[in-house]
Amino acid sequence: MSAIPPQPIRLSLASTPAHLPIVRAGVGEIARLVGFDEKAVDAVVLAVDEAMTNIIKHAYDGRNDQPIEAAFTALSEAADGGPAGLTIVLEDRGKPVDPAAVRSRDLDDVRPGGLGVHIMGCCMDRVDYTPREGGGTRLTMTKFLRAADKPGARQPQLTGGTRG
Amino acid sequence: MSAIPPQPIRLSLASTPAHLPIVRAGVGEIARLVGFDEKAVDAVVLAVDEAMTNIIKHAYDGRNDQPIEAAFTALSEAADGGPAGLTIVLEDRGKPVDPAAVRSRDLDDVRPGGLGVHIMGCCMDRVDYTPREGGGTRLTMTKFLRAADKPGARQPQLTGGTRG
Amino acid sequence: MVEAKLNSPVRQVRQEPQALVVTLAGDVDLHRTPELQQELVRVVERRPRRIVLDLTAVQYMDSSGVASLVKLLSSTRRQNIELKLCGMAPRVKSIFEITRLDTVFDICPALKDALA
Amino acid sequence: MVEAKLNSPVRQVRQEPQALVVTLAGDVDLHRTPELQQELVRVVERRPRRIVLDLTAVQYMDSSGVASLVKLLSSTRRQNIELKLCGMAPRVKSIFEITRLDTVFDICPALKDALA
Ligand SMILES: Nc1ncnc2c1ncn2[C@@H]1O[C@H](COP(=O)(O)OP(=O)(O)O)[C@@H](O)[C@H]1O
Ligand SMILES: Nc1ncnc2c1ncn2[C@@H]1O[C@H](COP(=O)(O)OP(=O)(O)O)[C@@H](O)[C@H]1O
Repeated sequence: MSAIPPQPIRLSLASTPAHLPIVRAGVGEIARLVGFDEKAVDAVVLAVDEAMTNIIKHAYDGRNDQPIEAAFTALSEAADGGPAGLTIVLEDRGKPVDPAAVRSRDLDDVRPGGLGVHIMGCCMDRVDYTPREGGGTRLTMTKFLRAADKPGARQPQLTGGTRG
Repeated sequence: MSAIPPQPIRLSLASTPAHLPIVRAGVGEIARLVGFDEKAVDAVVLAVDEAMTNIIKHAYDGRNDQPIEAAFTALSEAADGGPAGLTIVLEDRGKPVDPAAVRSRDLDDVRPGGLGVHIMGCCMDRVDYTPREGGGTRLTMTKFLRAADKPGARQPQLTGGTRG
Repeated sequence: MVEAKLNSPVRQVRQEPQALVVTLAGDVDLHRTPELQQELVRVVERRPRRIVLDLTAVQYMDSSGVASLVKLLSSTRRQNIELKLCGMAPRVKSIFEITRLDTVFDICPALKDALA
Repeated sequence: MVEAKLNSPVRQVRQEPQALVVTLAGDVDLHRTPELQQELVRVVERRPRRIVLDLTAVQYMDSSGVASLVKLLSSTRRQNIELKLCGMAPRVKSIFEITRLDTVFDICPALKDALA
């Protein structure tokens, strides 16, 4: 799959749940193109779905007409020496993330909150929240093709959680 | 489906055939969201696939790292008085279209060329090529939800074919 | 929310001798959970002995869907209603495994197992 | 083009008593037609009496795919080889209908019809 050009695929949509099936369909094909197997494709789709769901619910308090920008970059083995994979950046212009809130919840406690961040951490190898320049949040998630170095369900790594 | 926000969904990708499955998947879900039945969804997907294929082959002479921008806008019944539907704009920065070339070929003549434009005309209600500001081509295709007023296979309408 | 109604993932609610069977279908995501939650509240209000959620026709579920089921589990526990899930496709099952909720819910392979 | 090779839609070429059967699979689009065209040239070079393209496993075809088949039709006609297509899913069939090429190709419902 050396023919994938290096520039990211960009998608901009509105903060409406109605757009989720579109993103899921597109992301699935992107992950497939990068070379993930079907199980990993499902994981990437789920992570992006959860990230968008959180942006809609938390960053935009359920408003459905706010902007969300996504960028998908295929990481090539050759370019950076590291393993090939996929980096996904999601940007919103909403309420900034509270770094204390974006944390996996305790699973013994059966209640809805905190599932989304937990799921993202399980599905992807890296999950980083940083403030977006100009306001809002930038979420960067990466999944590598070689899953060997991935120790199962991992906590999301929270970096740069201080607000801009 | 009144909950679809009015702003377009935008997608930017590279002029590589590898990106076609991504576009097809996303466009299919957009058409479904707008309310097209599965047959019409297939037609919209096919039209966009053909348009991208032409951009890759003709506007960019097969180069796979050039930019293609797509915008998808749901037309609402209420907003313009006309029928609801979907408008798709595809922009490239490549070789401008020759208006004489972008014409359905004679079908009695069994050979490959000219199929793409013919297919787009059959799949969509309107197909317009105009020069893009700053170079390249802007292709605008519209399909309405009410198919009643569509007299079968129609020639694409060519407007503004003069070069900028 | 009228469009949520059009969008309900609940395809059927039917009383069987052993349980109230709720059949879901399609994608259960943020787009479709508001209506799901409303319908699940109505289902619990009928106070059946057992509720079986048949997920055979569910293609996709995200955490909003899972969260709705967690809410349902809490309320059924409070009211001493038995809750069973069945018919999960591998893709749906994996979200329960990822969230480790596969150990919290009573999950049966097929509807007949859930009605046993 | 190495990646085209990886991407070939040709799943199998096998000689049956009545025809050389070429089985295609997956999406036949611009991404995968270069390799398809090469393989179809090799198939014609074997000079069989009849070529049957089995499209049962083809999910999607665009005009690049159709164009490859039109090229194949031209060269088989020149060389007096019979060409039959079979097993088209509705979605694939519709592109032949849209292009009105359904009247130009010999299209059979199933493989057994094409081998008859
Ligand atoms: N994009 C975001 N913008 C602002 N806050 C966020 C965002 N994503 C997550 N959060 C915060 O992180 C918390 C945990 O999110 P999550 O794990 O998805 O659980 P839930 O959505 O069920 O509360 C949320 O309650 C919210 O406070
Ligand atoms: N995006 C484009 N940019 C430049 N020229 C184009 C574009 N799309 C189509 N054309 C011109 O229109 C002609 C007809 O296109 P088409 O119907 O798709 O047939 P084919 O691609 O098989 O030649 C092409 O040969 C080309 O000259």
